[in-house]
Amino acid sequence: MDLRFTPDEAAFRDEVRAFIRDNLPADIRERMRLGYGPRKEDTVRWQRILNKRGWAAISWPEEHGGPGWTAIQKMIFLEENQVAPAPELSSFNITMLGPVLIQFGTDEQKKRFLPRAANLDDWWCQGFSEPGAGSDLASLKTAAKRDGDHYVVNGQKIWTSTAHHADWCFLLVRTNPNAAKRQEGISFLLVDMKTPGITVRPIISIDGSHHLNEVFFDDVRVPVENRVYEENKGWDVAKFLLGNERTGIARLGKSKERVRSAKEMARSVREGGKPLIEDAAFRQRIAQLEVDMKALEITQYRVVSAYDKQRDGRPDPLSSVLKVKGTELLQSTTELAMDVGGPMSMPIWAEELAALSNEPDVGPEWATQATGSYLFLRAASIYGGTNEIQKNILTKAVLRL
Amino acid sequence: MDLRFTPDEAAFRDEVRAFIRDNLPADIRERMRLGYGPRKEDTVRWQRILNKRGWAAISWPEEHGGPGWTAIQKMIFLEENQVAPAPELSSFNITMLGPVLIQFGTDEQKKRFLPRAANLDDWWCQGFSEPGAGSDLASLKTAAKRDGDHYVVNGQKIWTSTAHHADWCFLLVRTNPNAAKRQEGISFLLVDMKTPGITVRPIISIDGSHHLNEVFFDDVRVPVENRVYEENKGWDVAKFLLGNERTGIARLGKSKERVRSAKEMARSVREGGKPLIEDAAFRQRIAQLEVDMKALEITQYRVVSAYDKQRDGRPDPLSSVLKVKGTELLQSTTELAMDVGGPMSMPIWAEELAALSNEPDVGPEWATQATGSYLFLRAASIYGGTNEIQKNILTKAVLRL
Amino acid sequence: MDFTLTEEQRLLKDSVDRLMTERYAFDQRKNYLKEPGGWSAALWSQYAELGLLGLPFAEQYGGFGGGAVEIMLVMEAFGRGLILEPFVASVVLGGTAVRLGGSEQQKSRILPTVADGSTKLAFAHGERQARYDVTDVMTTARKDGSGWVLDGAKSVVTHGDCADALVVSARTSGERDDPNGITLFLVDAGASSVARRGYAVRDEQRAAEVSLSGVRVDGDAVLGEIGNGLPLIERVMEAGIAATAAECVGCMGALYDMTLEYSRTREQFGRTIGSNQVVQHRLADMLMSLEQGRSMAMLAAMMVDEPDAAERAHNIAMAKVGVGQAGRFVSQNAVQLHGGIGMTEELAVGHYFRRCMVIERLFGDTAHYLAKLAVAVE
Amino acid sequence: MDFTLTEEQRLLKDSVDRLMTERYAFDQRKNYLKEPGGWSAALWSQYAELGLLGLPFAEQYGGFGGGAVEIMLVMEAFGRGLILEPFVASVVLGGTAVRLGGSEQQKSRILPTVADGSTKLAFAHGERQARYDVTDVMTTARKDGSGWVLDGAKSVVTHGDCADALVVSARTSGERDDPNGITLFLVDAGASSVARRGYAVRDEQRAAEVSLSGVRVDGDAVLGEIGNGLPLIERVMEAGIAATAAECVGCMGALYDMTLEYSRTREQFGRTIGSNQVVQHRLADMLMSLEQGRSMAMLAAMMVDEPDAAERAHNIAMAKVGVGQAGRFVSQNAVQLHGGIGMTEELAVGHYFRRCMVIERLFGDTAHYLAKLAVAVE
Repeated sequence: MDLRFTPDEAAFRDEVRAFIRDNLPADIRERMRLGYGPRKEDTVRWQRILNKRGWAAISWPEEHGGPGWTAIQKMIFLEENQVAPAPELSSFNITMLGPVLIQFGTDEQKKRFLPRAANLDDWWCQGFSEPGAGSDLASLKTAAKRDGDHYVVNGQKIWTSTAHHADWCFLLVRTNPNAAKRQEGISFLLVDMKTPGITVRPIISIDGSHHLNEVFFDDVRVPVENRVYEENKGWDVAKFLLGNERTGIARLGKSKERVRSAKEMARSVREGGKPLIEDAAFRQRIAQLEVDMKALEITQYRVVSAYDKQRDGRPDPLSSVLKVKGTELLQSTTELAMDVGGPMSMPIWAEELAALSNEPDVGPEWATQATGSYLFLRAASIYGGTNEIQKNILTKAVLRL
Repeated sequence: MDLRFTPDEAAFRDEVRAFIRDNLPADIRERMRLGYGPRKEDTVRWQRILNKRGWAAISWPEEHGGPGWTAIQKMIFLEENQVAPAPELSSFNITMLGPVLIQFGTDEQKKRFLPRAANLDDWWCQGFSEPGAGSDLASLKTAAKRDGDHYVVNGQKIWTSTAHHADWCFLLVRTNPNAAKRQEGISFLLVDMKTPGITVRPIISIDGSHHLNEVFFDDVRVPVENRVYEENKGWDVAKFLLGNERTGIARLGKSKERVRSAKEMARSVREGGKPLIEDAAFRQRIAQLEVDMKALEITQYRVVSAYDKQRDGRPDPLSSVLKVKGTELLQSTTELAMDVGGPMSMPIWAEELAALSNEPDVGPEWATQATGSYLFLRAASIYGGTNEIQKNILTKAVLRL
Repeated sequence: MDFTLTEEQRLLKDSVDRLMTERYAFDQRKNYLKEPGGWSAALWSQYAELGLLGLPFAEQYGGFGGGAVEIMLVMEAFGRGLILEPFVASVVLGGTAVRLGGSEQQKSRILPTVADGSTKLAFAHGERQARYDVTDVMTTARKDGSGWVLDGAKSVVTHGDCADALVVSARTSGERDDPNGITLFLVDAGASSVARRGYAVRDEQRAAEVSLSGVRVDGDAVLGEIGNGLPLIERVMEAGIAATAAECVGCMGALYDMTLEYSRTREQFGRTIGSNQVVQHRLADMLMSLEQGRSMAMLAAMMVDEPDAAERAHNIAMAKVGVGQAGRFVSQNAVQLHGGIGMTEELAVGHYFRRCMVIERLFGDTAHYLAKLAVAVE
Repeated sequence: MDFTLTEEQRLLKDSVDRLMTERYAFDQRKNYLKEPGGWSAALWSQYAELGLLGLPFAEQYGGFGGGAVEIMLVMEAFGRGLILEPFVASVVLGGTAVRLGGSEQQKSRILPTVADGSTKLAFAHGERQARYDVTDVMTTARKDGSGWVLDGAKSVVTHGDCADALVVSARTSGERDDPNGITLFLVDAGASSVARRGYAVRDEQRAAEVSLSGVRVDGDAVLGEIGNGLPLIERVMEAGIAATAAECVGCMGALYDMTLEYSRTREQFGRTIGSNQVVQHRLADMLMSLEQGRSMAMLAAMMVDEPDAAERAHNIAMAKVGVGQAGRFVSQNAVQLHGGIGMTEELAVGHYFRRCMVIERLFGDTAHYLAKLAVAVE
């Protein structure tokens, strides 16, 4: 038993860190350091740089262009990338679509979609959730009727992240409305977002950002060749996708980056007549967060290291711990960063004022953006199965109650 | 709307405070200040002093010897008594048995039992809970069979506080095992604890104290005249007793006393080379507790003041707030007091060492006893309906979910 | 001790509650946001007609002689309505500065125009470098003949963009952080040497950056004592804390009601989410927080006129902490229990959430006041 | 990074687990408590036979050359067994002091007798006035010829009543609180000038007050450097923290298992209490705390031999805080979910609860270490 990185792992971490340091474009790093989310073009640019290095398709087997990393290496890479801070890889392309095609796709589908997904030539989105369904995916109603060598899709998806950026969508549809169980009669389709009949309508989040969408399908014709796996067996594909190894689910790098940034900024603002960083209660709060991050880091090591040791396919119940504790930390650390800014964190002024005048921006962008992150990440305990549902999962899996 | 005491209320508080100051025996006060629970004789002595002043039967109507106080006055009295700190009135005698007899008892029962209950000539205990029932009272099994002008009682009660001190017990028994609903067929009996067939077996709590008991009834003969209210209607009596006005349920005076004591003791111990009272984190903890106590104090004012304004008999759902938040505070404040003592709080040495040698006691008694209080009051969120059950009650009463 | 309302107070509460129900539904509010100033001029007139804008002023100044309880009732209703108009800025903050600090002449001149809505005041005290430090004033006022010349900048001045007059703190002596040497001035917001940049805050209310470049004011622009403005500033902030505490209670009440209703109706996995015991207990926890917060808002209202400054400050700091924590707990859980839909602009819940967030940070945040209380522990 | 156990480690773990199952059932433990010393002499011999008492010592001293991982495995099992014997005092604390601070001669003389169980050590460092301040040593040692004379008193010395030899800290120079000037001595516990009063601690383990009245020791009683005992004291405490962190994980594991089992079987209102979603989620929270605590206990074990003192102290402080908080959460909720029965001496749950409570306060409590970490924030 050894919690330290092996020399190989440490060398790998140094290599990743050096590569990111030398290759992450300065403008992207600066925007992200200020707390902005990456723009579409930032994500594309960075993923292509990584792909050129062979580091984009991190969770794919080597024969399909993956780097052949262990789970520990993937974890190291993801954390270094978050801490940098650099845009995260497209999870739709890399973590979701890729493994699905590799497991279930035809050779034709693999050839056609995998290289473009790795290079972000196609931006993918996920058409799973539907209005009123929430975390209850299997209740989906969007219908696909066979018409010759096409499916005709009608229905509506919601919470579709980045659909407005997307070239393609992987979509769960109901192909047999008369199936005995709700999980049966579902199929998994790949849909070109330029197909006529698709309407994307933005959903604005409480941080003011446009990240989510509603997507409407009105007689959208999808070639049958774009179905993955058997008709009516799409739930198997979805389960595989959702149950996939969840390295990085704790997003610990992001939390670390937020604390580091908060400490840095706390030198420049005051509380009680001295720098906030010298305030006892503030330091206590940081210390507690660092304890919690350290505990989660080791728990993550334990989970991830087990991925490398045994792969019995069953998801480790500890990964629910990573999700719950990881999102709690994300929310606490973004709240911390916002609190550092104090009153300066409350305006939405960065963009608005820049548009209003030629004078230099009055607000510290980091403070404005810290609030944006805080607001945006209130969703962290909701998406991917709410934290309440994670505890239901733990209850069933471990407690057997 | 005015949160301040009226001049009359303030004068009343001063009167109570002065009376307690002048009449509480010094030895009792000193033992309680060190954190000891009152001994039986302490409680008896103090309640008789109060009774002589007309202040024992605080929740009884004047015609039965009560002082005729408003709910606000009762609240003031209870808090002053806790803060003193003085032994609390016997809740079995005063809050439970008294009102029950006044509402449901025969004239004969009132005459026989009430004056002795007020003066603690009889020490009463409550025979409600049974093994395996927990908070589910109505599942009781202790049986009483009619035999002439007696009931013959067989069964077992548990968690019977102070049964080993008690002269009398008010007891719920099942007189009709064939009733349609569990709540029917129950009767309410008054039982002399000296009746043959009663065995009291101690239950030692995790603080080492003997407070609770099991009580076994083996062919115990109880005269029918000692039944309160109608046969098989005892659940009405129990409901009345349990739903009774719960002034003082928050036990805020006790929490205040613990914080005051912790602050006082924190001057005499050190943390990081200076008095603990100067430690920033400790002060922050106190400040937070004082905020929480203040909020609960005002909530208590609101609830208690409503008792005086309207008496529609329905329990105010806010009284569940008082119970939950009050016990959380009791537990936090006793934990605080224990933490002040640090390593000195951990030994059980006060009594043990005193017995071992003639040398002066080595341990600070307040520290040892602080731990005793902390341990004993882990039960505060369990007895009287666990805090989880309080939330179920709130859910039903207010949320209607 | 008495928690009942007088007949007048009940009438006041009913009328404002009704106004909110009729005129401040969430969809109506969306339209007010689109008006030029970001709030409803029509509602503003209506507040004036109802006497709300003169609520705390004596009758001789066109007011209604209301006290802290009246403000609390109105603010709770305004919190439920999530109003956008500059009531706190003009009536509570500016109004308190003039009411408590102004000369007879100043009160007679200004308060009636605040009460009829024709003058909007704003409180321009905070500065960029100050964060929550109330004595960190670097704006200066230097004597110039019988008047003064002000230089400096004020930051995140709530409703500073629409204000007609600003109550500005400036240093007439002393260095940064010196509690002495701060003076309050009444400044015409439209003066050419006053530059304002307005913008929206996260709660959609407006604020402004204000720069003062050689702003000349007359001697009678001084509000209160020269060099001893701090106690007045503290009174103004205390009034603001009490008012926004009640507003936060209104927000929490609305959030609690919405979440309860949502839990009753929203189905998932074939049953209402409210049938989950975990959701039920969370709602019970929210209710307990709301009621504890309400108690603290009452405390703030009761204490805002307490003559003993230390006692007043201590209790109001406790109320600030209690309400701030309650507002955070209730609003975060309201979003959580709503799930994805709670994260969108479309639902009111996110808007209340953000108002609670901003209120927690007005006049200093929870950590700031908890630190003050910790220092004061005896 | 590797979390697998070696074959030897697995065998060690299995054998101690088996010993606990067979010999340390809760009812058996009750009998051990009644033995004269308050613990089982028979088990003590058995630990010696199994090599546990020499686990961390090199083979040349009769030990088995085990490291921190081995100690962790044994301590977790001991936590589940809730053992009463002086393993931590003698092997971990005393053993570490001699192992890291002793001369070749001292090690050869003492460690083999610790390993065979014939000598029991105790660590007599804390003093009544010191609370958790490690440099607050007022016991003095003054030079007397080639030896020393010790005067003072040590407080709450774990298993100090049964110890054969005490590792005593005393001031050879400097004032109270001076980090320099502290020296460790090996003192014969049976000397007439050493007075001990033994008593039970809340977890039923034994401790003693020790007074030293002109205790004369030889020059070779000095353990480690004269006047520079603090680093060695810190190593001893760190070893103690790591060991009791693992013990706490054992306690939490037992508490979690018992509570889960109780929730599955205990019926109330006609159904098992575990069918309440609130109980289910509480158990999930307990499990998460347990696993986070386990991670921190692993961190402590890994760090106890880290050569960089600052790095080691920082990580062990983090582990202390994490395990302390986890232990408190898990044990408080285990009692709560058991209800009344959890509050009684009859059930094991309250005993585990109290052991967690005591462990949180050994070598300093959570607040103490969180304060250290806060000071160190960069």
